[in-house]
Amino acid sequence: MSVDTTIRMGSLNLRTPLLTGSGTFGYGDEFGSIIDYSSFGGIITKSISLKPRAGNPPPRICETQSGGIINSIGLANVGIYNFIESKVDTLPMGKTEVFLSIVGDSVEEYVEVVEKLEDVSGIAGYELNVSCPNVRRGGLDLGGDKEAIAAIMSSVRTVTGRFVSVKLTPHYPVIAPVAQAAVDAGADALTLTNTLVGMEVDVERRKPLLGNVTGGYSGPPLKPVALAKVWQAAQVVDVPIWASGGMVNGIDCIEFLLAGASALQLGSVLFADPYAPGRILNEMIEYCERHDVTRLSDLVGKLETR
Amino acid sequence: MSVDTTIRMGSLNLRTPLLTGSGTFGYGDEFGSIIDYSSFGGIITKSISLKPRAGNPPPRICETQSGGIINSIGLANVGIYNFIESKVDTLPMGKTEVFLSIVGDSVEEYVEVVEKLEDVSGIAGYELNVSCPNVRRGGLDLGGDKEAIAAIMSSVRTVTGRFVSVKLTPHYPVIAPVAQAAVDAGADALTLTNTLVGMEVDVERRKPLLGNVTGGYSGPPLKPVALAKVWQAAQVVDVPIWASGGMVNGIDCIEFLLAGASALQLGSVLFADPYAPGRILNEMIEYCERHDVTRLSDLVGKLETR
Amino acid sequence: MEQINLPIAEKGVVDQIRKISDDTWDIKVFSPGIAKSSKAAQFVHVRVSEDFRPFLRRPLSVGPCSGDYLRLIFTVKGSGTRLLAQKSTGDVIDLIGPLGNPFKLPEDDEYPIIVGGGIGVVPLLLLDDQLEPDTPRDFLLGVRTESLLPVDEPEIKHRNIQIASDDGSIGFGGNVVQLLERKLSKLQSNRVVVYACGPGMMMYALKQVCIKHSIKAYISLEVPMGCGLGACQSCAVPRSDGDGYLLVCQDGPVFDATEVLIEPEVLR
Amino acid sequence: MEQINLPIAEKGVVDQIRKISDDTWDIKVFSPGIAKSSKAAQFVHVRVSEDFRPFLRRPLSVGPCSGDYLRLIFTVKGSGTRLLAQKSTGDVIDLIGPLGNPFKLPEDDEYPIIVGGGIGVVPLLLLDDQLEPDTPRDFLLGVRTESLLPVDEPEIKHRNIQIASDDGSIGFGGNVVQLLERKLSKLQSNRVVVYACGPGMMMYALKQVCIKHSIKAYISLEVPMGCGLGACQSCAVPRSDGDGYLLVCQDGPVFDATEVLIEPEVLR
Ligand SMILES: Cc1cc2nc3c(=O)[nH]c(=O)nc-3n(C[C@H](O)[C@H](O)[C@H](O)COP(=O)(O)OP(=O)(O)OC[C@H]3O[C@@H](n4cnc5c(N)ncnc54)[C@H](O)[C@@H]3O)c2cc1C
Ligand SMILES: Cc1cc2nc3c(=O)[nH]c(=O)nc-3n(C[C@H](O)[C@H](O)[C@H](O)COP(=O)(O)OP(=O)(O)OC[C@H]3O[C@@H](n4cnc5c(N)ncnc54)[C@H](O)[C@@H]3O)c2cc1C
Ligand SMILES: Cc1cc2nc3c(=O)[nH]c(=O)nc-3n(C[C@H](O)[C@H](O)[C@H](O)COP(=O)(O)O)c2cc1C
Ligand SMILES: Cc1cc2nc3c(=O)[nH]c(=O)nc-3n(C[C@H](O)[C@H](O)[C@H](O)COP(=O)(O)O)c2cc1C
Ligand code: FES
Ligand code: FES
Repeated sequence: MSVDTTIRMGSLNLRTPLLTGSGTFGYGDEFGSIIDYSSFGGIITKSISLKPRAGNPPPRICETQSGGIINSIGLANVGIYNFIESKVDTLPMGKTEVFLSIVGDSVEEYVEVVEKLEDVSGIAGYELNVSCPNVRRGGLDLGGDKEAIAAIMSSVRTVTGRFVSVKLTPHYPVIAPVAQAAVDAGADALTLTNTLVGMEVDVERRKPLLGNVTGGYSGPPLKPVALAKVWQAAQVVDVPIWASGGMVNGIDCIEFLLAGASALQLGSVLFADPYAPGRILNEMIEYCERHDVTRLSDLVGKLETR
Repeated sequence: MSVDTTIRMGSLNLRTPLLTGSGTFGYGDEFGSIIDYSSFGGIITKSISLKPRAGNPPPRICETQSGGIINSIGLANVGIYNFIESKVDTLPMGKTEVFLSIVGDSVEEYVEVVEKLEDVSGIAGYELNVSCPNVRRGGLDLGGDKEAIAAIMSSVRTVTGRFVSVKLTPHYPVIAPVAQAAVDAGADALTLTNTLVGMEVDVERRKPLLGNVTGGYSGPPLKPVALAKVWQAAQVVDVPIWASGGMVNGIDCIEFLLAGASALQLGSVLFADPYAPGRILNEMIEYCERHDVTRLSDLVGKLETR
Repeated sequence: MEQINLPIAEKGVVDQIRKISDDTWDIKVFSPGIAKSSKAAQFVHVRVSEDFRPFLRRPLSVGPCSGDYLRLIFTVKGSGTRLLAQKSTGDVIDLIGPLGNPFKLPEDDEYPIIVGGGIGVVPLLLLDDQLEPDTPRDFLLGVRTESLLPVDEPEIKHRNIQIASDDGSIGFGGNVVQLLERKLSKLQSNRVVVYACGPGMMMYALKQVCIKHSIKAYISLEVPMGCGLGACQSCAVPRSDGDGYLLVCQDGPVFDATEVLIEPEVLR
Repeated sequence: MEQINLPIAEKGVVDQIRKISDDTWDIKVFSPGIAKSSKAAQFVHVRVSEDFRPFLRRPLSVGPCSGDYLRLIFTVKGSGTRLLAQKSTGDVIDLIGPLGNPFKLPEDDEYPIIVGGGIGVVPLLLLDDQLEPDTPRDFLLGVRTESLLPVDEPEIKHRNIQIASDDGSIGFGGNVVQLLERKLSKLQSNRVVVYACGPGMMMYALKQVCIKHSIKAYISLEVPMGCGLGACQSCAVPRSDGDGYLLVCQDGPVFDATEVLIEPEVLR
């Protein structure tokens, strides 16, 4: 049996539902020959801001007893000018679809970065990161405030016709209102979710394990939370959902498809296992064969609840 | 060396910082002779509401691949009238301090339940559960809305002089504003945190593992999140913080003390290991001996950050 | 109500472990406190991992007991039972028990029919032992196929267990509820009392049959558990009168079949 | 810049594993692709667990290589290295490497002093091999006490390593930076180039000494890593000019000591 792995979403047509999680795959070429692009539907870059950002003081990454990791990179990135000058050419366009993740401190910054990227051809779309736990902002609580998120999305919509996904934090008890707000403001998709805010302490030295004290908690412990958010959002919005959170194998990915996700971002897993995309795609295909599913996309939202 | 394990908080004087997490220890006598009350500073009952609640459809509990559990009990409880009639007498008063957890659908319900309990003598205080992920409410988003939380707390304050802690959800990117609001409204302590909202899927049957689809995610994967919330809140409020989230050993507990918690709630761990309180108390004492700490309370908030 | 012994915490010691079929194991555990006080359908809550992976204890019925020893007979389903199957002689197992309410033994004028489905036979083995030796009874056991029998040949002979297999590979060809119906057609049914434990679908069918024939049936239910002690409300099953839930660990695991709604999906 | 080989993914096979001291192990791995192309201070990113517990790979310096074999020498610190120490001959280890930039070899007129602290000696062993055999050098190694020596007697002899121990149990009594200062006082220091790797406190002291004597020092740094490939920005160390950070996996692990701010707390 051959399983159709393609996923269609509006104007997009992805070879597979697998994407990379922003920030875990750099600007797309760092993994070099170690990664097999053919398993991917696309990649998402590290979040890019208007100005370069140095990021947070080290240490910036630690593990948790619970089998996850916490990072406090702090959105270190080269900034949009350097990006256009020196990184655009290294993007793996042609090998796979390329999505750019955008982050900003204000509505205007998001718009300005997207405007600059509109001149770059070959970009499949954008992901608006409105949910990074690692930076403190002035008045705007961009990750929590649905008005701010709607403002960012609708303003970005005025400058681009490209595909845009809005990436939300899992730190809402119920995601529906903010998900709906993002869609009403013109989002083509929602990414659920970014990391949880987490922290670990070294009791011997009485110090936090991260220089920034808290950071973004990802990997397997995040999965049940992201899954709940994907399912909650899928009950209320009709745009595709991009899942992100703790997937390490094909079964995890199938769970997200059933809960309503159309695309699946692999993040932290790439650090442990850069070959994960190929392995996971095979595991999903095996599942489909075992269950007589001919198209991966047939699984989307097929969770049976009463 | 003998280590002083007592904790003083306002009017309270607890034998040890260990409490039970609401809902994991029933009304205090179910564990019978299996539990050793002498390791506890106090116990917190299952959340009690005005009217009895039947709870959610089964299955109500499942495990996660990440080593935690998810429950969707749905605040099943006997209601305040039955509680006063048949449960009050079984509370382990005398053996340990007893705190009653209260839940409601409206400000008035919280007040009414507390009022009724004011006539019961021997109660050390209350914990207001404004953060249960397992029930849907009408207009009020009690877990997310700081105005609602402040309203509940200040109204409850008008009917009781007893110690009151407000228990918050971890589903805030930053806990400070809501923590401050609860304290300003008269909270004597804050409990951080309740469970995350989580979900697991059985891909073979294409069904959620819980009858209610989503539930409260607890155990070790919750620890880094709760720890971050305790630390964030400790930076802004000056009331004691009761930690709750994933503690299974003495080192976990020391982490929470260093991050700023004064009391430590053991929840899910009691299912796996009902002897945990004694074991954990010993592990904390060993740590103190190793580090020449004479009083457990000396560790509170002693995390060194730059 | 019968006098029930309070649960205790006991470190059992594995005396012997043997494989009964491809995925079923039988551990004889030295656990005098629990072995001596357990009654049929009571269970122990077993810690399978010291490092909380998996996190929860696993409820297992107390099987046949002799003196200071009890037997745990279980099928490997997932990570918890897999760890248990790796135990060997001398290993310590952290047990809490006996938990739950036992089967109510038959009145003098009642004729007991014991009906097990697969591994659900375990509490029934202890019941079989606890009936007066001279009490006449029928003991029926259904399996999908012969190789999945959860008890061995000598035990079947000794207890005179009548087997039904879905594929006809052994005994009666058909499911055990069909076999029960056959039995009933030959008996004066108002004297019969059924004792049953098995998978959800079987319990569902069994309840219908017992209602049809107006027979009293005590069933022992298995659902996922948290505390096992009545504290957490994880183990709820719906009351058949629609008025909320009963707790398997506290109100059960034995119920009168008419008391509870049987949802095959939930019981698995 | 020197030509650096692209990293490859390789399944290494454990040829031999031996314990060097209480908590230090030496694994000889058959890994031809990486062994043949690695230069001193480059590292491999090692998968320690197939089931993601612990989650991350562990960076380990490539030790001495011979033909198709490389050596990994490591101290057991936590769960990851503990798992590695349990490997045995024939086991497969998932490696990515060689990663990072190697030490810049000394110019003809430079006199190399190699300074290792504890297990930090590993990349320096490969450096020692990669210097021309007839290049004169000093090779210093500091340990807290004799029993913690990360290399064995024959290796110390063969490489003519001069030991310093904090407690004086072996060699020079004092730390290795003090030993370095002694050496320097006898040499014409503008010809000296220091190659160092060790714990944070040692690197901190070493940098001060080298600045004081105006000596060039190449240091190899160890910080927690995510990807190891320059993609995640986890491995940042502050630039000494205050202008942001450099990445250990991509810009390092070798730095000119004046380039980076040495924060003992972060390097551990
Ligand atoms: C009162 C009682 C008595 C039981 N007696 C026996 C017995 O004697 N022999 C036997 O083989 N089995 C018995 N069971 C079922 C047994 O508890 C489960 O098969 C076992 O817990 C599965 O664990 P696992 O780690 O192998 O499976 P997993 O699939 O890894 O379990 C995942 C989770 O689901 C729970 N779970 C899954 N299936 C069941 C189930 N049917 N009942 C309760 N919890 C479940 C587990 O406890 C665990 O929390 C009994 C259950 C109950 C409630
Ligand atoms: C380029 C480089 C080369 C190294 N070469 C060697 C070597 O040859 N021999 C050797 O024994 N050690 C070496 N280390 C240090 C080694 O990587 C750590 O000791 C090891 O990762 C600790 O893992 P653990 O599971 O034992 O400890 P844990 O305490 O369980 O580790 C917890 C986490 O912290 C990280 N971590 C802790 N200490 C360090 C450290 N000093 N450097 C980097 N990450 C750390 C681990 O990677 C892990 O993510 C090197 C580090 C780097 C960066
Ligand atoms: C080191 C690291 C850096 C990250 N940087 C970003 C980022 O720049 N922008 C963003 O939107 N998400 C970022 N994330 C979040 C991931 O894209 C992903 O949403 C999250 O890690 C959860 O998925 P995972 O469990 O598969 O990693 C980062 C995650 C990690 C681990
Ligand atoms: C089965 C179960 C029932 C719970 N019921 C309640 C409840 O009624 N009220 C409440 O405030 N918290 C309830 N909780 C949350 C716990 O009190 C605790 O805050 C949470 O589980 C996190 O701590 P833990 O990881 O130590 O369990 C419940 C948790 C579990 C596992
Ligand atoms: S398992 Fe906790 S009440 Fe039954
Ligand atoms: S470890 Fe990922 S950039 Fe260095």
